[in-house]
Amino acid sequence: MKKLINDSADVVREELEGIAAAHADLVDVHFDPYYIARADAPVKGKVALVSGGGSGHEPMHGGFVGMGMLDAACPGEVFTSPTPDQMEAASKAVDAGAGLVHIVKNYTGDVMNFEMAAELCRSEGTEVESVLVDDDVAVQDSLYTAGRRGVGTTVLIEKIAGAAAEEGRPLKEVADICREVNANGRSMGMALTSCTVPAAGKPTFDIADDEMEIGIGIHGEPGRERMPLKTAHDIVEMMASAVVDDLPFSKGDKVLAFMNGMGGTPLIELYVAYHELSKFLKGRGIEIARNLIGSYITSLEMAGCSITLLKLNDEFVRLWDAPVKTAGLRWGV
Amino acid sequence: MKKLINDSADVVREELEGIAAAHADLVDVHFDPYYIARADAPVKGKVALVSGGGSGHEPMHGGFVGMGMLDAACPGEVFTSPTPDQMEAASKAVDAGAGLVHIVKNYTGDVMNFEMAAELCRSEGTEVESVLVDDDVAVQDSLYTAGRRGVGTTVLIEKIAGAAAEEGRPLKEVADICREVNANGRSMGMALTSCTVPAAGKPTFDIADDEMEIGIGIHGEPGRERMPLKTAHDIVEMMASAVVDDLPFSKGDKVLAFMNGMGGTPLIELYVAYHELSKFLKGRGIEIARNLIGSYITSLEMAGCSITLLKLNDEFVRLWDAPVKTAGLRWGV
Amino acid sequence: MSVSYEEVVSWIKTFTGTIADNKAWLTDLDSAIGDADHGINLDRGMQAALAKAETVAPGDVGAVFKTVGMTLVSTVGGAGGPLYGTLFLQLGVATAGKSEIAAEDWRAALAGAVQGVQARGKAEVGDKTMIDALAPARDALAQALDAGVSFEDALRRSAEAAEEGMRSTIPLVARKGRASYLGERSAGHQDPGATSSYLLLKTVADVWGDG
Amino acid sequence: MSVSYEEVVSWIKTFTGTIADNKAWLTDLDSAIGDADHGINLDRGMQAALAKAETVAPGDVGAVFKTVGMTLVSTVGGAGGPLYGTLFLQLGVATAGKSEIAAEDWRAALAGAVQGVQARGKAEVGDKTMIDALAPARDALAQALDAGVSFEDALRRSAEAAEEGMRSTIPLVARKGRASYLGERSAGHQDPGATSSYLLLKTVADVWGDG
Ligand SMILES: Nc1ncnc2c1ncn2[C@@H]1O[C@H](COP(=O)(O)OP(=O)(O)O)[C@@H](O)[C@H]1O
Ligand SMILES: Nc1ncnc2c1ncn2[C@@H]1O[C@H](COP(=O)(O)OP(=O)(O)O)[C@@H](O)[C@H]1O
Ligand SMILES: [Mg+2]
Ligand SMILES: [Mg+2]
Ligand SMILES: [Mg+2]
Ligand SMILES: [Mg+2]
Repeated sequence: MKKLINDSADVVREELEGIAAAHADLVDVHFDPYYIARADAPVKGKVALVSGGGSGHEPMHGGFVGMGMLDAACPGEVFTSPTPDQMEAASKAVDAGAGLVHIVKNYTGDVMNFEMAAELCRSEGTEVESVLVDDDVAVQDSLYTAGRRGVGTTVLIEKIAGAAAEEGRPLKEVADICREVNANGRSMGMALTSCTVPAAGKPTFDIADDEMEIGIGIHGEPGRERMPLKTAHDIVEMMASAVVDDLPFSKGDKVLAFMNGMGGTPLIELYVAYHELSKFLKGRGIEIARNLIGSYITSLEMAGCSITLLKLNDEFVRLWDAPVKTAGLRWGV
Repeated sequence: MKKLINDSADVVREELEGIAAAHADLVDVHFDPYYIARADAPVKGKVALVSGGGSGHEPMHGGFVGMGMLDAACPGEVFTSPTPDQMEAASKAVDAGAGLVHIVKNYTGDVMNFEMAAELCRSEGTEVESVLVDDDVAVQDSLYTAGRRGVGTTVLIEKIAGAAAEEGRPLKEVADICREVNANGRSMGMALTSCTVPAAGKPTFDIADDEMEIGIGIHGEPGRERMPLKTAHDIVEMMASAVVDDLPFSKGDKVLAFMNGMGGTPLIELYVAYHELSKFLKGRGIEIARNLIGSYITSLEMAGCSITLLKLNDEFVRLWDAPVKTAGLRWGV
Repeated sequence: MSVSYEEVVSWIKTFTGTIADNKAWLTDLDSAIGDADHGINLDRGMQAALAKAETVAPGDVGAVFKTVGMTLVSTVGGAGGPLYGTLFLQLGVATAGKSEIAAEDWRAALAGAVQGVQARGKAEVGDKTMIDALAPARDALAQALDAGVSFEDALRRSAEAAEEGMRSTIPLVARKGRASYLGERSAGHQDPGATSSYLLLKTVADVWGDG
Repeated sequence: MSVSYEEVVSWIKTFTGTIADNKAWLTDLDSAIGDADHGINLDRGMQAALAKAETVAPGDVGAVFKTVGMTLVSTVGGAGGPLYGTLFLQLGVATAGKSEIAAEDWRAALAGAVQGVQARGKAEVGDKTMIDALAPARDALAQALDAGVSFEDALRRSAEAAEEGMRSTIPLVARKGRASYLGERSAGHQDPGATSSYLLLKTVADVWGDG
């Protein structure tokens, strides 16, 4: 295992200390239990957005705490959803009386821990709306399974709903916007390499130099299928087709195209892949009205990418363009 | 070689097509010869900043073209400095009559090609100031050698001088600010892994799982020394000491601390390393007044980091904080 | 025979040690069909739980289980945290105020614990989860006791049923948890949670069996 | 004997082919002490240069060299581009307007080319650069011609001197170019540019030698 770390048991704490040292102007970092809160929270009269999940997905979620996005984020151990006491403490810290939205990626662990946290919050009279993100088209949904994973669309929900909350919209509306974005967003990911959970010390899976994993999530897990390594053109076509056909996105739609790196893939490759995506969508008559290119929701140092498409409407565009000031996303201010 | 690409011969062109598709609002991408120019260039009355270098360092330089930073960037092949005709064409395209600054990283190839370009521009009556960046403390300087490499400080020069040019400062002043930033900036880098030049198809160097390279540049080349892999604490202490002692930075100094990823190192590790850096500098009585954390000047997918420290004065701080709107750096607008 | 307060604490000790010894194995199983953290998480949680449990005032068995459950919930995270946390919290509810555990107490406690885990996780037998080890263990214990088998032997049969249940997960295609994302690819691998649940019931039989 | 226009073009062809054949080797040498692109860059440049050279109106040898030089400058980049570009441009200056090259023409042209490369790169013999192959080749040619050796044999000696010069770079610690960043670590490796320069002079001797 080759990482810029000290003891693997201290990675999350030391990362949080780094964030605290770097971004004191934006966030307060709490260590017992772990959570990152907006420096100016609670923000009077504003619905508070709280998210969280395992660490190893940086900048998500801690890097999205700040004006126009999240009020708090709860980091768990690497790839391990945080515990209810973290969400409860974070929720209390940022609750401004206008209610809370818990943005929960649909993983059994995240769901159950946030559920317990919401029960605790409600038992103390705080209004909590929980919204589930489940945008991963690689997973076939069904009543009898855990359903689809929450991946790339999470970033877009946090930005768009964050802007809505910043405008002073009420709890129900902010929660509905989250659900509407989730309903209009679809994603798929692939991996060229595995990643190594620091505490595990070795790659989660072995993969040959001429193979790739298609339909991965964001926890270093193998995907739906292993296949021979293909060109960027073929890879993007395969993933984008699955994404487009699932919603489906159709001719004339305006979309936000999010080309995400998994952590170990450099920008030069993401732009090559984005070129393929833009050609593919043009071919389908779908217009890219907004885009986001970079590593925003990652799996440690895994090499690979994910494609997220969000069907846009005028309100989504307006909220996407609204000012945001976080360590991970910033514009308009 | 595992990369999200098509034919390795087309990587740079396809990357540029991706940038053109993604950032038409910010830049115009030209293909014969290759250069990326500010969409609104030439900017009336403004000194034009032109930089360039091999590709594989993304977002540098193309990602830094836009309001408040560069007017144009010339991408060469991967790790190969661009050719004089590119710099000449870019210079002509953005020249607004107030003169040009060529920001040149001190590599033999970059220097000679920019030299030829400057000769061509001057022969046509354009005023050109060439500024050399040579901030890498890993290389011992001497009259008889090629001198020090230009690395991390390049990003800071492009931001700070870009803001000065945006203010309408005259050619000589903008060039002097570049030189002053270079004179007050020092860097050092390290690698955990090699990287693979697409056209070469295999890693530039082999390195064992328990080894690292210290004193690397940004072209995937081996460093000054190979040593056993150490903890983030020891690595940062070793690099930061070299950087601090070289200028030297001393007690009471205010600095901009730039913790840069080499392309394959995820943010979680950079924050762990930044935590170590902040502790180290506190110990030396040096205050971090500004910081930048992320992968901004890279070596393809190399895993590793570099530390750049810039001694700040009030003007540098003001110019650093000034609005910037590029694909790679954005704030204040 | 019934299980004393000391034996309960010594089981928590043994289970903690067993999870520590099998941390790598559980994590490897989770690498194949999950995210390579089950052993790491459960080990972190049980270390913390044991430390807390040792500070509980002697006497109340239920209080020990509750403390373990609360600690797991607040230190493990992931799916394992709420599920094992609920399991121990329910053991605590069923044994609240008791100074020792008789066979019938354990039958009721285990039944409540399994019910709690199913209420949280909505998994059925055959979904390739810890339920595949827990439910058969609960049933085998009940059958044995109904058949008048001694508590010691009933615990042994319960552990054997858990082991079978653990093995039974190998061919299954997961319908719950992270492994379900793999679809068909999840078949052919033993479920990590079912494995840790087997270790739980095995250590119960080992420690209380020679009580 | 003197070298005809056709022989000049056929040398450019052969040199281009030789660089293509040795592309991987030159790049490997550059991996050890540089950035793994020397062979790739020179190959890209010579392919383009050859294509351009074949479009030049027959007759003027200098025009061929100038075209190759200009094309290298605008297609190679890195250190290799300006340096080899300058080398060919200077060959062109010295042979401008000539329809063939006599021994003395080549002596002057090679001298001018080496001088041009040194003016650009400021390297001296011993800095571990292409100059370590070029300068000895220039001197050996001059000595041979002074000693009345035939043009063919003088070209051969010039190539042999280049080969020795190339070998002489192995123990050197680089003072110029990318390899200088490695300090002591650059010793023990043959310089890629000196190697490509040797190939240049070797192909000259091979093609013109049997002229
Ligand atoms: N809905 C569920 N009901 C019961 N057990 C479950 C459920 N989902 C997952 N599990 C169990 O949890 C185990 C994984 O635990 P762990 O790795 O700690 O959590 P995570 O999957 O969040 O990383 C699985 O092997 C499975 O036995
Ligand atoms: N200042 C110089 N003078 C002469 N030759 C040089 C100089 N600097 C570098 N070289 C030659 O250039 C070669 C490297 O060329 P190349 O790899 O194409 O350029 P780069 O180093 O920019 O990648 C070196 O092997 C060396 O022979
Ligand atoms: Mg997990
Ligand atoms: Mg190069
Ligand atoms: Mg797991
Ligand atoms: Mg080179």
